[in-house]
Amino acid sequence: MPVVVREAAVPLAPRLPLRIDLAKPVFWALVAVLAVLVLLPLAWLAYYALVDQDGRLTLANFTALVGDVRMRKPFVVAVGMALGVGALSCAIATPLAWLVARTDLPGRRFIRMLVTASFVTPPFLGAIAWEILAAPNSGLINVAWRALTGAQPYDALVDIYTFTGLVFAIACYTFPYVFTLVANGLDRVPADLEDASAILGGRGWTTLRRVTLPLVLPAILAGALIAILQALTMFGSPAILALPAGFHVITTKIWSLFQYPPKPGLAAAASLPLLAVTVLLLQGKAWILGRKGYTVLGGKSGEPRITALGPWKPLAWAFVLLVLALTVLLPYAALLKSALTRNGVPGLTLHHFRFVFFEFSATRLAMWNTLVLGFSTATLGTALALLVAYMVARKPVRGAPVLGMLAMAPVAIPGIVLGVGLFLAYSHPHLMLYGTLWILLVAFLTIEMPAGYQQMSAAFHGIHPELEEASRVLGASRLQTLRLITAPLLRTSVIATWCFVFIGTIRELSATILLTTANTKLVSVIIYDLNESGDMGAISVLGLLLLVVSFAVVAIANRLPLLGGPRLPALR
Amino acid sequence: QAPAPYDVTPQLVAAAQKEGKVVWYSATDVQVAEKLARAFEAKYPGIKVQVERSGAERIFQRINQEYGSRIYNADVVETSDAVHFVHFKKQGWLQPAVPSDVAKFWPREYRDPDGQFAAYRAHLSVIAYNTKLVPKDQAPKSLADLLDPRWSGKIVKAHPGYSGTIMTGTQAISQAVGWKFFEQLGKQKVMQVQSSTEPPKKLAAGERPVMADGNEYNVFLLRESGVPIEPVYAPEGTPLVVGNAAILKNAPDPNAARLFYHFMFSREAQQLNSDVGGLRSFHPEVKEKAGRVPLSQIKLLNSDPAKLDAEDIKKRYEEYFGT
Amino acid sequence: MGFLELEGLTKRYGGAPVVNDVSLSVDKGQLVCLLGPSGCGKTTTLRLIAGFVEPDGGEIRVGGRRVSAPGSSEAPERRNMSMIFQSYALWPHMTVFDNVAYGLKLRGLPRGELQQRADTILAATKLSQLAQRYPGELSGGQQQRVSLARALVVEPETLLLDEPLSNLDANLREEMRFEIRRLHDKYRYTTVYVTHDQAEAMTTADLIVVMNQGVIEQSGSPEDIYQRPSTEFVARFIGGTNILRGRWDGADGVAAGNGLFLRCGCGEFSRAGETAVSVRHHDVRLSSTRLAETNSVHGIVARQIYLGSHRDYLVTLADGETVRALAPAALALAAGDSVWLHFPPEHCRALAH
Amino acid sequence: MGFLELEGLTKRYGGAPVVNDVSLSVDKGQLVCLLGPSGCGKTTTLRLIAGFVEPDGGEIRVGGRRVSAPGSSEAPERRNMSMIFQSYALWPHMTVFDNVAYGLKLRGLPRGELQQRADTILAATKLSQLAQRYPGELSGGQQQRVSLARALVVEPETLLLDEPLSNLDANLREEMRFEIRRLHDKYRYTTVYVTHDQAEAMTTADLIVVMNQGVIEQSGSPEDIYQRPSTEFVARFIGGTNILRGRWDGADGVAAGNGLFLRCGCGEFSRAGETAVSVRHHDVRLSSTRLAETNSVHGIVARQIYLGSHRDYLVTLADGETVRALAPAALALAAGDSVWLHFPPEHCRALAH
Ligand SMILES: Nc1ncnc2c1ncn2[C@@H]1O[C@H](COP(=O)(O)OP(=O)(O)OP(=O)(O)O)[C@@H](O)[C@H]1O
Ligand SMILES: Nc1ncnc2c1ncn2[C@@H]1O[C@H](COP(=O)(O)OP(=O)(O)OP(=O)(O)O)[C@@H](O)[C@H]1O
Ligand SMILES: [Mg+2]
Ligand SMILES: [Mg+2]
Repeated sequence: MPVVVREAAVPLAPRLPLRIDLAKPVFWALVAVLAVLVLLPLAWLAYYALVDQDGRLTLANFTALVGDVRMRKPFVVAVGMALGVGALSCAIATPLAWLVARTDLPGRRFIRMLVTASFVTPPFLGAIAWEILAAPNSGLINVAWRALTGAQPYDALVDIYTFTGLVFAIACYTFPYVFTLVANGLDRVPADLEDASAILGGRGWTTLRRVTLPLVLPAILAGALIAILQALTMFGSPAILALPAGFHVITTKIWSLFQYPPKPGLAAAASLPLLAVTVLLLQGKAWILGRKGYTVLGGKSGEPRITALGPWKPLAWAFVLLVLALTVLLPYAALLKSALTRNGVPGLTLHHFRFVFFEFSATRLAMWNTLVLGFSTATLGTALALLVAYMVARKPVRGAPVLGMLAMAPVAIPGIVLGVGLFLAYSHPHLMLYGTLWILLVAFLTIEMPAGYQQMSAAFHGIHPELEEASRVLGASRLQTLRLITAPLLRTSVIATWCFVFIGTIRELSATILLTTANTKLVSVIIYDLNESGDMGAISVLGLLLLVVSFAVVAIANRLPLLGGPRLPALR
Repeated sequence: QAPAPYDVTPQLVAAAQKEGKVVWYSATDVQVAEKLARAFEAKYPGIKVQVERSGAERIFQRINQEYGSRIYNADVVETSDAVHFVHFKKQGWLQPAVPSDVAKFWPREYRDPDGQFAAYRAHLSVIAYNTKLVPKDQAPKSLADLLDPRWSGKIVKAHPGYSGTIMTGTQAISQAVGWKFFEQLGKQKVMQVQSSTEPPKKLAAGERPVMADGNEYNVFLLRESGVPIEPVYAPEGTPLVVGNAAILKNAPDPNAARLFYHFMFSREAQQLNSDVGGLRSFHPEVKEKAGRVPLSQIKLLNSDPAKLDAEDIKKRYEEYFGT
Repeated sequence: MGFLELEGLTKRYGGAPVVNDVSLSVDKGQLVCLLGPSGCGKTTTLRLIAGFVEPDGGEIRVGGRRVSAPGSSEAPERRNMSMIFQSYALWPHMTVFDNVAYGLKLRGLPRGELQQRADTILAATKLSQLAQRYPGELSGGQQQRVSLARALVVEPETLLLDEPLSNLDANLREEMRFEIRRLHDKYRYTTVYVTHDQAEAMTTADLIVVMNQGVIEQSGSPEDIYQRPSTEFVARFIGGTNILRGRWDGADGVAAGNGLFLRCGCGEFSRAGETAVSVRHHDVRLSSTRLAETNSVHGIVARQIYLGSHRDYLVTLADGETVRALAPAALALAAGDSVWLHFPPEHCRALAH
Repeated sequence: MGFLELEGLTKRYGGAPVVNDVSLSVDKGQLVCLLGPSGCGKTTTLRLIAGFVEPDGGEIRVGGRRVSAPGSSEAPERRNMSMIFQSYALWPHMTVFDNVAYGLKLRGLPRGELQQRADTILAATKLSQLAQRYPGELSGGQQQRVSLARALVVEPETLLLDEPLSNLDANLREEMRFEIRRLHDKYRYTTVYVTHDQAEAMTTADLIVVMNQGVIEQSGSPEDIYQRPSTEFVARFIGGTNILRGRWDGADGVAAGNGLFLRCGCGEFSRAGETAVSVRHHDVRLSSTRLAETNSVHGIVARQIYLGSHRDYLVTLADGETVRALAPAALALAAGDSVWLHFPPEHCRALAH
């Protein structure tokens, strides 16, 4: 019998780095990490809220909370303010994102970076800048207006010390969340879907309204959610603007609970309703998105279409300029002015620069610490957010959605309260992180987790799971797929998240202030301390320094040939 | 009972130099605190002063946190809110020590009978106005003047919920002239700011022409840098705010702490506080800068921190001012 | 025992079963075609095999090892399979070459061999020119070929193809079909091939599985399925067929109305009720005169379409029923012409179901 | 003058022309099929007509009005066209119903009529059950039908179809093809239909346009194209054909080697060099004996494939050349059998190009 020799078919089995499926271990690792980051401080807060000084269980804090209108009213005001901020952020950011992502507006890349970088302004510094600009009497805008129109002294064109003023001043520093999310989402809407509308007779506007924007709805909602919750838990701006305006928001109220005699229990209890609001908002978002699909980057790829603005270009530019002027140019001009002048004294001076760079001993260390923490938090935080968002979006393990809840939870806790929780959690004799940079790293990871997670999770809405499946069936593990396929496809979002976490870290204040010590000083903290001693000039110099540094970092991050380089359908 | 006063001895200096550093939690203005630290380091080489400068409430909170968690970082603590030391003392966190200068010069009411702390500095909460916006003759002269309708919408003041200075001041004024004053001031459309450092800055910026309360030393510092601003000492009295200092019981550098604590009350340190920081001192040998009204010519309103009912003050304040 | 075995496989979406108690055994090296109407669950079955979805019931075994069962499924990357997606699922951020070489890189091939293997498959799929393009710069058919090349190049143990040739022209489709079969034979993959093209299935498959609404209607060799469809559905679905209904006369005849009496050469009669008789379009003979007593009926040409090699006739019988017939292109009748239809008994198949 | 006119239309990507000087005139109400191999520029041509891309040269006129020219193109939404995309381009955030009703909403139809029209088209495409699903919850073929329904429902002036039926099974494809033709005739659209399926083109088109590498090779009626291909490319592309090459004898014969002398019934001979003779697969006769002196040659069966209605033979001639032949299913020869091939002169077509 003849022997048939088949051509040797060497089986090319995929080489897996590990023989076990990593999904479960990674899931549990993430649960552990998030539990440490989030649950530990939260548990301490719950403990504080529920246990009185003698160690007995009590509901006194909650009854005090509910029973006192001085606590209830700030809460209502804060919710109103936050919703206002959310709406205003969307109203500014969505058109801007569209202009930058989907039109032929010149200088789009630059505008993008500028917006991200503008975000570096610590909100309280922004509020200060807006005081300089729009305080009713001394505000530069009002002064100029009076000079131009001859209006009476004490007449004001704009007054930042009002509810609307506050909403505006906060929105200036939260709209980048929405902007970046929406711009990245728009990058991923393929032209096909818009073409299909156009050919059926949908005008540009109709197509935008009925097809393009609904497709980035997850991004808009995620951005709005973050903006609303940030506003709700923000302390700096309301502390500066709400008080002169004559009302409290919940955070300023909570802050005053920390004053002598401190009532941490009540403060902890007061932040729990914010957690409830967060859960409600998350639920609302899930409900709006519903069963609808948003996965637009399928396998049959098309590229996003660029709309020619034509005669609308000047108008578009005017809008962009207005937004940039209000959020970046004017505030920083104000800061520049106060960096170069002395309060109430005419003439220019470099005194503040000299003071900050050469005389003030803390600057160098603080700058170094800030950068170290910024880089490490951004890198770790982005990786963590990517993993968590992946888990939640693809549900490889039952119970994965829990991770999303965990990752979102910190957003509800005002920074200052969180700071206390973190301090309690990490200054245990057995776990003494206080006084090291580690506790700050942990704090920043916790604080930045929600925003990072929302960014990544919205981005996942745009990636069709089949693109990942195609990789896995060829033998790539989940993590390899995440690294080789998903992350590069999400490149803009990953970079944006990195920048956001970086910047968030740089500008974070409220929790940080409780956790820094002499050796772990940060720029934001020294800015705050300088503010207490009234050194506006030095503050402005530091603010400008932060702006320059983060702008440089953002610019570099956007150009790194990381993650497969800039060549992507999404990016041109 | 207070321990015996102590002086600087070569042994103390040697022991302190062995420890090599002292950690000072301070609420004094950075520039002042840093200068003081440099002066100490110059005088006692080999001992580094680590200045942990923060707001008074922050420091209070930190000490609470740290001692609550058995973390002992601080050697010497100093805040501008006298209430804090009542609390520290009650907790038993302070180490009794009486520098010789304190024993010699300090009036009884400005030091702890048990020698646990003493008034390191003091400042006033004053009325002030912008001399460019308000001519001297039209300026308010007293607390009562502030209630004149012509100041409606033109006054700035700080908030007792955010500032220990203002808390103390509010207590003192309410005891001196009654709550009625605040009730009426509340109708003057007052601009509220947080910290007692801010009203002078608002005056300087021209945002409001008159301030109802705020730090005197900020007024001094601004005026000396050329800002047209002038303090007013009301005939009803001006609240005095005392800032205490103390050595902490579990100080990691006990000798350096004693040495530094002693230095803080010395004439040269107190003079520096006055010159650079515009602070008031209880050291009789300290000379006020020219142009400053000496303490002896001002009617002071003292307050008793032990009797302070912050809750009540905040509640009434919110009632009258809305926040 | 087969290499790839599905047993009682069930998958539900929102309660409704989409794959319903499917059992199938495929031997190593066999090429199975899954055929069925749109939405019958073909893609879902493939996705179950690949491990992207977990079954709600039943299990899948590969080489005797259980890889899928409710609650415990092996990850897709451990199954040494390869798949073509109906949507192609090309990675837009990689060039054609990188897309194709991806699987090889994962397998740690040395640079040179990787290059050479990728080049070979790109040449076979006629994509060599386009290696440095991005998927967004390709035509639909080119994208589909990239997807094909990507799946074939890794020489998997099991190959899953979901309509891999639907966007190619006839010539290219034939070439690619041969290429698939050639590689399949060379490396002895076990292949599951979903297609809607019967000719493709008939020419390529060792085993054809006809699905309908989530269940397997019939499985067998191409000849089996074509010549001995066991249900009306299969008969209709595979190769055009006319179904004529009538009462069984107890022997081998069926009275089908219109005066048509059909002798049936094969099949099974249903004892009660009507029996369906299936006659393929191309087995119907047309002539202008009556050719025989039985199996003949008169009709009117309703329309005819020229197909190049044939003409496709639609003929209306007396009671309005219609019969489709494929006649040689030479036989040209116009609509309205009278015609006799003849159904050769050997091509009349009685269907009980 | 035609309704839809392309004149000298050119489009380049990165320098290389993808559509190259294409001129075409389509009358109102005509259905044109664009046929051509993968990547030849069909989709690009459609996108040019729709206005998604601007030509680099030439122009497009609709109803005499210029709608596209380099530098000045009317927006797609003003062209009253409708299109099916090769990628479907369904809106994932809208239900099937909303996808389909979108175009009607834009046209401001009253609620009732909108509902009724959408329901009608959904029924015609067999999607009524799925109206409330989202595209992500549909199978590939179902998605394609939604895309079809969405394009058809708006009754446009011009309908552009890019492989609208590629993911459907044969029966459904035929039904949908009839539906498209029915609507086309009813509303007198002008339709441009891209397909890779020749049967589809032959049965549906009024005019077939064969493209190759961006240029039009030939256009004409289905019969024209099939029976009188003007180039070897067209002959090969439309319907399987064998090309035999040889020298012209000056009259009507070609000496094609292997002792085969072909009399050709039609076509054009090339005076210089070799003449190609095209004989369709299904026109080749197989027999075990020699039937005639000319047009006959001996060969060995290399393989045969059962296709149900036919068998597909590959026969090797003496010099190794191969000939494909479609024979009735009844004629069963095994690989290795000896066979005589007969090429009827009336089906031998000489091709000069
Ligand atoms: N953006 C682009 N950049 C470069 N080349 C492109 C681009 N888009 C299309 N092409 C090329 O243009 C040619 C024509 O593409 P087109 O999509 O028109 O082909 P097609 O005839 O529709 O093919 P198929 O039948 O495969 O869909 C192809 O070779 C394709 O690679
Ligand atoms: N996510 C889902 N939710 C609900 N139903 C679904 C979902 N995915 C698929 N289905 C339904 O399951 C059925 C089977 O889908 P499947 O994709 O397996 O069909 P198919 O046989 O591949 O069809 P086609 O030939 O059209 O691609 C379809 O009716 C489809 O509508
Ligand atoms: Mg399918
Ligand atoms: Mg195409």
